[in-house]
Amino acid sequence: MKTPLALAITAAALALSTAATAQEPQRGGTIDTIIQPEPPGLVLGMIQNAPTRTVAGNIYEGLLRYTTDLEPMPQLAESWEVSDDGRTYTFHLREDVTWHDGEPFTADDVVFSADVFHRELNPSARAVLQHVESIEATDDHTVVFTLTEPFGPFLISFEAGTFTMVPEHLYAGTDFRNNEHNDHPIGTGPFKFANWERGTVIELVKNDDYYEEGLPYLDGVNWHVIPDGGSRAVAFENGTIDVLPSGTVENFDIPRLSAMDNVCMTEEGHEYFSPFAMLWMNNREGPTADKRFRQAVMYAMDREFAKDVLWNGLGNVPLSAFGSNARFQHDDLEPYDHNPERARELLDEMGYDGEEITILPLPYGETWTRWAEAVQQNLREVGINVSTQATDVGGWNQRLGDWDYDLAFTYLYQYGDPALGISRTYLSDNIAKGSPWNNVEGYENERVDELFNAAATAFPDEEREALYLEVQEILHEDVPVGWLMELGFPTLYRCDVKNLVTSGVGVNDGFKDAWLDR
Amino acid sequence: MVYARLVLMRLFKAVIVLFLIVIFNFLLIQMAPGDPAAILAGEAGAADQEFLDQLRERFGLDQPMYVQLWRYVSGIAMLDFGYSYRLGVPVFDLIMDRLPATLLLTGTAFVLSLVLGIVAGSMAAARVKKPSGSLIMALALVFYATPLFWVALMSVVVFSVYLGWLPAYGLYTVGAGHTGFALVLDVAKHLVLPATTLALFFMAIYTRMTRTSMLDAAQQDYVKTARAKGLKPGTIQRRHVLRNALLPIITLAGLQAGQMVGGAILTETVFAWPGIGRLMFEALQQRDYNLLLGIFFFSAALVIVFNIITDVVYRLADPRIKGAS
Amino acid sequence: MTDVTTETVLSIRELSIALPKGADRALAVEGVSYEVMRGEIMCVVGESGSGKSMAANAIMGLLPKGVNATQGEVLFEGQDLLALSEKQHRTLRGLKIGMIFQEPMTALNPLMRVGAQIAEVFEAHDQLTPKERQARALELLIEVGIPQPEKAIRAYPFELSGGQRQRVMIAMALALEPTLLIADEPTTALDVTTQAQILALIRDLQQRRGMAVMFITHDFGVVAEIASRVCVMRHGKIVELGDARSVLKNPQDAYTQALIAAIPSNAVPPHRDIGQVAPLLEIKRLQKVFRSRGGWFKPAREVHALNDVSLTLARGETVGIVGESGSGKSTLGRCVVRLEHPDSGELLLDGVNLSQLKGDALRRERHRVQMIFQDPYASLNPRTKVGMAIAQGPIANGTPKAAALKRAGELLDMVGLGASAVERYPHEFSGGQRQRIGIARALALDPELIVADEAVSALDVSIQAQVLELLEELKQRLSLSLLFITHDLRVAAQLCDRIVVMQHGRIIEQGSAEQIFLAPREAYTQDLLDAIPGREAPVAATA
Amino acid sequence: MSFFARFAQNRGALVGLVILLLMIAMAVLAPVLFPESPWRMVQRPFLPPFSQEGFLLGTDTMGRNVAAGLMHGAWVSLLIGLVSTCVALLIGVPLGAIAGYYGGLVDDALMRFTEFFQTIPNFALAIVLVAIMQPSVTSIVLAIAIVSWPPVARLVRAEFMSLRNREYVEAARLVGQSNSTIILRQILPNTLSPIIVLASLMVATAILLESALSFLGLGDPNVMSWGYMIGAARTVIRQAWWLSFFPGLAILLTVLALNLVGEGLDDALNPKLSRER
Repeated sequence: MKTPLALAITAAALALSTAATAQEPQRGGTIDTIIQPEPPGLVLGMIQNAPTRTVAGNIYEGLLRYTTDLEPMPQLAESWEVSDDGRTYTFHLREDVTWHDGEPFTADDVVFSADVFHRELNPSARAVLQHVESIEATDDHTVVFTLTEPFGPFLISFEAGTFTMVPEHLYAGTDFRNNEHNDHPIGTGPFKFANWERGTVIELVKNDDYYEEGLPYLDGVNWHVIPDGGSRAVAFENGTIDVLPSGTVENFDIPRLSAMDNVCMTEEGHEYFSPFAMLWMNNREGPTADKRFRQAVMYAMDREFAKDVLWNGLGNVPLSAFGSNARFQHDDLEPYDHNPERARELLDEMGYDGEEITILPLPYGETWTRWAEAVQQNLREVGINVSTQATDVGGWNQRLGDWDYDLAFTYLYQYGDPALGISRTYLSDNIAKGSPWNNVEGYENERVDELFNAAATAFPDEEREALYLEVQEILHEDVPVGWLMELGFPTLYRCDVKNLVTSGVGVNDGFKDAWLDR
Repeated sequence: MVYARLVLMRLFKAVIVLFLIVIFNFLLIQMAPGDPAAILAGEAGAADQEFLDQLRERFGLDQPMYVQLWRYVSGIAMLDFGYSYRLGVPVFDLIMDRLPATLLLTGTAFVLSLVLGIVAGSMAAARVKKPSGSLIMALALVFYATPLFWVALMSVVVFSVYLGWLPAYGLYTVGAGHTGFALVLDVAKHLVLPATTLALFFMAIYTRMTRTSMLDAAQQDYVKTARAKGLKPGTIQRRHVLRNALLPIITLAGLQAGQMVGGAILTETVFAWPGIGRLMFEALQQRDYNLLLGIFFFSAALVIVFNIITDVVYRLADPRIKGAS
Repeated sequence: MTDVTTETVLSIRELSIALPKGADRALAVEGVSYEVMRGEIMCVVGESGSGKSMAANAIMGLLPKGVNATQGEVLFEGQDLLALSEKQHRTLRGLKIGMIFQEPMTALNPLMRVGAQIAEVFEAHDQLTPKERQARALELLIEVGIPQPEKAIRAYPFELSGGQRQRVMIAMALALEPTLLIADEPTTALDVTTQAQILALIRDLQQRRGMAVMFITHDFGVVAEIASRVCVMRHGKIVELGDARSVLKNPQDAYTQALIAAIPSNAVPPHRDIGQVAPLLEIKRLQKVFRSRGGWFKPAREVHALNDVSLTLARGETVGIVGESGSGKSTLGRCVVRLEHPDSGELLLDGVNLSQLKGDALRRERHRVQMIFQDPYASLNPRTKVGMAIAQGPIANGTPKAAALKRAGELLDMVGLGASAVERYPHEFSGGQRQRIGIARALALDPELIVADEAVSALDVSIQAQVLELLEELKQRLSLSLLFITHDLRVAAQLCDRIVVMQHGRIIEQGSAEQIFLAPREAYTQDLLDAIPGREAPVAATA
Repeated sequence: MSFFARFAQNRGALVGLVILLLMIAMAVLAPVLFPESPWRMVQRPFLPPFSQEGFLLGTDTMGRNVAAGLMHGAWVSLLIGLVSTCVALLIGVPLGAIAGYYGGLVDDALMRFTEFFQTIPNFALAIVLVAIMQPSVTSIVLAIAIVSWPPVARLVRAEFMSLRNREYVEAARLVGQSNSTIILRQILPNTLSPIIVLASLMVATAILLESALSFLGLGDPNVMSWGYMIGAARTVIRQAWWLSFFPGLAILLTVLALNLVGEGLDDALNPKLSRER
């Protein structure tokens, strides 16, 4: 079911693409946009949080980019080859690339970045690198990755945020975290770091020596820091802000802002992350340890209501553990519809005695709080005795890390491949205290482990698909976690900002192609 | 000389108080659930044990609490506030970065509220039991009773969105490249809404206090003496009533001035004012202990500085204190 | 121009002043008429609530809000002051009519230098240049006899003593040489010797300038001292008006007679011999020093409140402690009842040393010495019923509540209030009645010694006399031992067997009342005696 | 004049009292008029006020009845205001009484302790306390109490200092009453009026504080308070003004009423006796 708003987006996106092709890009102009929250630093790889990725993705680059369908596009690597056994990947680098300080970019930078820098600092890159046996620069502009075994999602791991290229000549042999260049990041990207007025603005300026002919069109991008959601909306309304990246205004503001004259909206540009909202359910103890209880929770929740009321009809309600932007989604499972009757039956069947359970909302803003309130009310209406525990980010982290919860909201990125973004939630060897991002629910199923592990290293894709379909069926029955929604995070912008979203990570690397029709 | 000794003595006491505050806050924050490493890991969206251990070791969180406390306190003794966990920047630099904005905001609001409050309060005192006086007091009461953040939201909606007169957020127009007088003007424009919002509540307090204090002072014998001299009412109000009525206001204002820094948290959040109030709230949510402690230290120091200033001003205003010591 | 002339300066005719609704009576002043002549001192006398100050306030246009003159006129230099606008009135104030108030401590702006406050008078009437004003202020300060006038002109009021402040007030009132000076109880808050000086000053200035003075007071002694004519007021009406000498000598009205009679007489009671009874209270070398608490950087200040004080009091004897403020007389009393802790020395009560007792030991001995306090309004807890206030002592010492309350009723009966007072609250009683309750409370524990600290000072003269009478009666009946602390030698003379004169924390002189009055050995004692207003040579009463 | 007559002389105080009683009535009647949970999503979201019967004040972002929330919220807001004030009094009154009565070193120590709490900015401390204890009614009440007791202690201390040398207190000491009896029976009853006046203002301040905490997302998620309603509505303030307007008005009126009542109490309890002597 699509709401009118969702339809409007599609229409706007269509209009955008036709308009974009029809017009000759103009040069010049600065775009004012928002970064929320203020990032802790801008050195990608050293810091992997979302705001750093968003800003620094325009300063740094990876070997590849990805389309909105998550197909790889050339970036620093102009071409690449995969061996037939799926174990050797050869990247041919562009030869005309220089760092912002004028030094040339070479294969040695790639080897340093991957083998030294990321291995030491970057946990998400480490997850990929554990499959890599060796990284060699065969000449100045060729790099060969040899894997220990085939790894399905390898080619999708080179996005700038995950696998950024950092300058060897500035970092090699230094204490990375205290490197003096951290304050003034040096990348290869279309924009250079200019200034950071903490608490106010991060200013990026055009890289005049950028290797892609004619790019970027813009003179610069200003990332404003405005801590209050309402104020951010106002800033967009009164015209000081041109672009609202996804998640920077409250969902409730979106219908109003998108209805303004000369404002366009796109849902594209987050396919790579495709955030998947879930309800952790503690599989270890309490009522939530019972499969029937977890199923009852799924039936009790009115997920379509949440989508329509809280998410403006954007995003979609998944059948099971795999979202639409992950590959290998199973589309023939019985949906967990809003069915309070069925939920009550299941609760009766298991003999739920009214034991009180708690629900931990995600402390990321109003929408999430409202969502928790709605779910709490849904659960109460089928007779589950539930109360909300408020926490801030610190408390939330600690409770999840210590498994001290019954139900808890979260959302996870899918990273374009089940082996990167999904299996981590269900693999039993991923059960470890201290992190809110692993198998927090404590689900253990040998068959699921086998299937996920086999699928990650199976080659080619057809083999992977069969394994993933089976795993989805098991998960659908067991309900280790509650699958809430694949979130729709639209980007709002003035319609005179053209060609803004050109990749699966949206504005994270999108300003290089953007131009202003003013 | 008297002042020098007074200030010296107060500073000495202040050091002790600050020392206690550091310890108190340190222990308080230790009680908070979640540590900065976990939050940083959380922000990164992915983390393994190695990553967490690296962070904890880097921040010294793997040490027992008393070691951490000792390190922190001895650092402070050398005016070393450590590094912000999240931002990786010296805490001192961060605070110094943000402090001017806070001082500008609270300073303006303070002066505004004090001046307007005293004027309104004197007017209300002079018009006691007249409709105009009651109106002033009613307004003051309404300002006092209205939640600060509500005023902030409403003023943005009205003055920035509908009327478009004033900027809604920030310290200056980013990218406008203003310098010199243009920059001053720009900042002043940005200052209007947050400063007024913050000032309204305090203005209400001063208005009420001034009125009460003036009415009290007007009852005093020396005012009768002044009238018996044949002085004009204006002169009596100014020279005899107001001057004496101001004494309790000085004390109150001194207390408020220190508290304003904390009270600015809401205003700074709504108006995206890059001050330390907002920094504090962010630091708290991110368990950025060093930063949080640093801010607490500085805001407490500000309170103390304001108290000392208040004392000195009070002594200047009231000759009796000087004579007594 | 020193003689009393017949030129009328001020003429009040049929003046009535209405009080606001809800006050205890409708009119503060009712149909009052009198005149003030050039060169005379007209004394308006009355007890509190008589309305004596109201007319003065009406003259100055300083009536409180809600209080208005409803009838009559006040003629000054040919114009009716009541008909003047505030602005017209203002031009007269300070210029033609000067005024001094009762409380020198609060009548000056604490934040302005003395010189500036005097100069303000000229400024208010647009006279002289700022520099000249300062010069005149200095001349005035010299004229009113302030010590070190060059320094005083730069001083803040708190740096001056009460008497000096009153001199400043006088300087201010006289700055523009007004035709009429109104003095509203200007000496009531001052010590006797200071009072005498200020009275002399006013009389002196009045004579030199030939002004008309309207002097408001409650004290017939003061009247006797300076008045040319007297106007006695009661409940807002004039009861007697006439030449000072004749009114004092030969009062016509009953109320005036009562007032004059109530003034403790100058007649000294005859020496009463107590006989050689063992002393009840022996005070030996008592010392008490008050220290202001110093900080780390400021030295402590010390005041010797009691310096080597020794004294004995026999059973059944009444000893008066007399002295001016700061003499240490109250500290002595408070040490005896152990509200203060003496630094050293002994306080032997029937041989038991009370001076060093502490805590529970002290609490157990407390019932032996009780106190009657000065302020009838502050000495009773407003939220405690009178009976309970009296009974709580015995209860605290173990008497059952019912018995204690019964006894309280008896005591109230004894002090003349009736046992029914037990159930009432203090605010239902007048000042004099409350002082009786205080006496009953002091008696409730059957103490061996009672200390009365200025027990009648806060009362109007007529009430004062009644309370003194009660004390005298109780003394006889219960053979009380009494330590009677007062600033008023006349009161002391009336009640006490022996009198002790204190100054600066030391005992200057002690002796029988007769001896102190008739043959003081010390100059200071003589000064005190001389300063008593309206004093004629004391006469030994013939027993 | 009776207490109420003096109180009623202040017309503002009467108005305040009426408003306050109205608010209390709202709180008490909430479970009767709206027996269902105020969290229940009963209608379509963003129903404007006065547009549909049964939803006089409209519905909120989630389709919950604003009127129900407002009435249930009255209970919570008043309760938090009242309880936190009581807790603050429980801390402040004894501390102030002991400091003021005994003076000297005890006073010094207690006052340094009080100053210490006043040196840490109030609101910041409240935020930290709630964040540390994690938001709940208990933690909010405690945090508000902890930041608001120092003025109580100071007031009580000042009162005790001025009363401890009153003659009736000295008289009580002279007849042998113990210190605790003197503190409780003689002095405390006479400090009650200013304490009551201060307390009425503190309830108002506590309600404001609670709403500010809720605004920052530090409210108790299980109870519907006015502060919560405004906090939840601020993101939609532009499209649904009524969501923050009504609870905002409720806070304003309550705080206003408490202040007016406070002034009235001040007039009634502390008649200006300065001219009497």
